[in-house]
Amino acid sequence: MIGALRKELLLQWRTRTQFMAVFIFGATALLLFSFGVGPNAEILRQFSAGFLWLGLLLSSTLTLAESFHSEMENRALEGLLLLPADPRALYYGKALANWIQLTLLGWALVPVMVVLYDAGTNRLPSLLLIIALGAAGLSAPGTLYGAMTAQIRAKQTLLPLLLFPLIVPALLSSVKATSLVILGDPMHALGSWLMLLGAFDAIYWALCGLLYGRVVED
Amino acid sequence: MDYGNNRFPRTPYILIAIGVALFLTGSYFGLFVAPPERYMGEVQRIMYVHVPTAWNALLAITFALVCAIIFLFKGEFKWDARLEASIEVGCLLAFLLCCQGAIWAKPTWGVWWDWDPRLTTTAVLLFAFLGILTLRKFVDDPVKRGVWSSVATIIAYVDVPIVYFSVRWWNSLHQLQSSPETVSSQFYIPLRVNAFAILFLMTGFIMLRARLASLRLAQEVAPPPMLAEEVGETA
Amino acid sequence: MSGMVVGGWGYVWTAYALTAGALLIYGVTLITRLREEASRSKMEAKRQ
Amino acid sequence: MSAVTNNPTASDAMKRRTRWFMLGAFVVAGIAFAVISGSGINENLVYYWTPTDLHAAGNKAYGATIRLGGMVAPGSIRKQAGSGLEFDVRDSAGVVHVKSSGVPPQMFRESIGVVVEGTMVNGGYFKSSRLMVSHNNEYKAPEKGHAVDQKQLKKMIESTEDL
Repeated sequence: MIGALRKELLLQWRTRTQFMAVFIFGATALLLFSFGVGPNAEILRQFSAGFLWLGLLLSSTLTLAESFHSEMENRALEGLLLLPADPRALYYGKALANWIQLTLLGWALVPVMVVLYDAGTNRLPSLLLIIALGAAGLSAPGTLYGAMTAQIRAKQTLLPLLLFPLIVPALLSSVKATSLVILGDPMHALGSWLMLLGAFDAIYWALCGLLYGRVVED
Repeated sequence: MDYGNNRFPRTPYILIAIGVALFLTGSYFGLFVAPPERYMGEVQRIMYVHVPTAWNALLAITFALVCAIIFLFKGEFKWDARLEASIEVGCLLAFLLCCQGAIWAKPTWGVWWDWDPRLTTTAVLLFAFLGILTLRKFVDDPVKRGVWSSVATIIAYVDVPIVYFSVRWWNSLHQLQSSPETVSSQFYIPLRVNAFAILFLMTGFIMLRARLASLRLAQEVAPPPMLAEEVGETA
Repeated sequence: MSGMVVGGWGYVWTAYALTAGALLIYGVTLITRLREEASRSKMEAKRQ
Repeated sequence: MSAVTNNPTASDAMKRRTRWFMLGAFVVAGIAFAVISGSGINENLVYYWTPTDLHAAGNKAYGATIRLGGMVAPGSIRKQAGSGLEFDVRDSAGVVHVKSSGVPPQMFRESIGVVVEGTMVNGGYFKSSRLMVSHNNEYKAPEKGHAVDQKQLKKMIESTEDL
C-alpha cells in the first residue's frame, strides 16, 4: 500500500501543472459564485462555507476523473492487477493520494475564499481539519466511482451523477462545520458535526475498500 | 426458446390485478368511508397513499440490496435483472413519495418542501438510485454493468437506514412513524388495504420488469444455449 | 384560523390521481415494452 | 478477489486476508453507524432550536438565521395588521416571543407544534417570515360531539377571521 501511495504521489508530483489548473478552476468557480449572489457582502459571507465546498466538489470531479486516466490510457491497470499485490492496497494507495491532493486543494482555496468573501476566521486549525475530513469523505467514494466511470463512455457526466447524491451527508456536515467556524458557533455544535463527518468517512472508507476489488477485477 | 411464456407467465398479471382491486377498495374506504382527521380534515386522506408508498419504496430498495449482494456472490444474471427491476420500481415509488409528501405538506405544514432531515435524505435516496439506473445505460459489458450497479447499490443503501431513523435521530418537521396507538382504528382499514395494494402492484411490476431485463440480457449475451436457458427462467 | 384544515379535497384528489396515474402509465408502458421485447426475441430465435 | 489465481497458496492467503478485511470493514462501518445513531451527537445536530436552546445561547443567538421550534403557547396568539401574527413559542422550560409575517397554514392554532424560520432581533423577539406547522404522529377521528360539521365550521371561521 505504501508502494502504491508512493507511486501515486510521484505521479501527481509529475503532473503538478494539472494541480495548478484544477486550483485555478476552483478559484474561478469561487469568483463566479459571488456573481450569483450579487454585491452583497453580508450574504456572501454567510454563504462562503457552502461556496467553498461547492468549488472544491466541482474541482474534485476533475481530479478524480483524471486519477484513472493514465491507467486507462496505456492499460496499466491490467498490468497492476497482474502484480501479486492486493487490489485493495492499490485502492487505498490511490484514495490516500486523492485525499492528500483534495486536502491541499481545499487548503489552497481557503485564502481565495477569505479574500473574495471576507470570510476570515480565527479558528484556522479547525477549518483545516474540517477540510481534511471532508476531503476524505469525497475521495473514498470518488476513487471508487472514478475507477468505474473511467472505463466507460460519458465519464464526465456519470462521475458527478453517481458521486454527488452519495456524498451529500459528508458535504452537508462539512458545510455546516465550516460555516460554524466562520460565522460563530453559539450552540457548540461543531464537535458533533465533526463526529458525524468522521463517522461517514469511516463508513465510506470501509465499504468502498471492500467493494473495490469487484470493480476492477477482470 | 419461447421467452414470452415462462413457467409462471400469469403470476405478475394476477398480482397486478389483485393490487388494482385492493387499491380501488382501499382508496374507496380512504376517500369516502373513513372520517376526516380532527385537525387535518380531509387532507389527512393523503396518508392512505403516502404511507404505503413510503413502506413499499423502502421495501423495493431493500430488495435491490438483496439482489445486489446475491449477484456479487453468485454472479447469476437473473439477480442482475431483478436488481434493475427493483431499482426502477423503487425510484418510481420514491418519486411518487416526494410528490405526495409535497401535496400533503402544503395545506398542513404550510410549505411544499423544507430541508427537513427526512425530506432531504429521501431526495438523496431518489437521486442516488436514479444515478445507478443511468449508469446501467452507459455500460455495455453485461458483467461489468451487473457488478458495478451492485456495488453502487450497496453503497447507496447506506442512506436507507438514515431515511428511516432520521425522524428519531434529529428533531424534524416530519412527524414520527405512527403506530397503532397513535392512529384511530377507523383509519386502519384503508391504510392496510392500500399497503397491500401497493405491495402487490410493486411485486407484479418488479416481476414483469425483471422479465423485460432478462430478455434484453439474453439478447446481449447472445446465447450460448445454457445461459439463455438460465436467464429465460427468470421472474 | 380555526386550527383545522377546511376543505382541501383538491389536494387529496391531486395526490390520488397522481399516484394512480403514474402507476397506470408505468404499468402500461411496462407491458408494451415487454411485448415488444418478447416478439423481438422470438424473431431472433426463429432466425437462428 | 484478484487476478492472481494460478498460484493456489497465494490465493488461499489472499482469501483469508479478504475475509479478515471484510470483517474489519463491517465492524468499522457498524461502529460508525452506532456512533451516528447511539451517541449523543444528534442532540446537537438540530434542524430547529428550542426556546431553551435559544436562551442558553444568550447574545450569540442574535443575528443569525435559524429555525425555532416549539409549541404555540395557549392564549398568546395576536393578529397584527396585514397578515402579521404574534405569538409565544414555548417548550418545557423556555418561552420566546415571535413576530411572524408569513401567512399561517390553516392548522395553526394554540398548543400546536410550529417551526419558524428567521432571526432573533434586538427587541428581544424572534422575527420570522416563514411559519411551518408540524403535526405530531397522532391521527384521530373527530371525537363524539365534535363531529366536523362543515356549515358550523364555516360560520366559526367567518366569525374568527377578523379577530
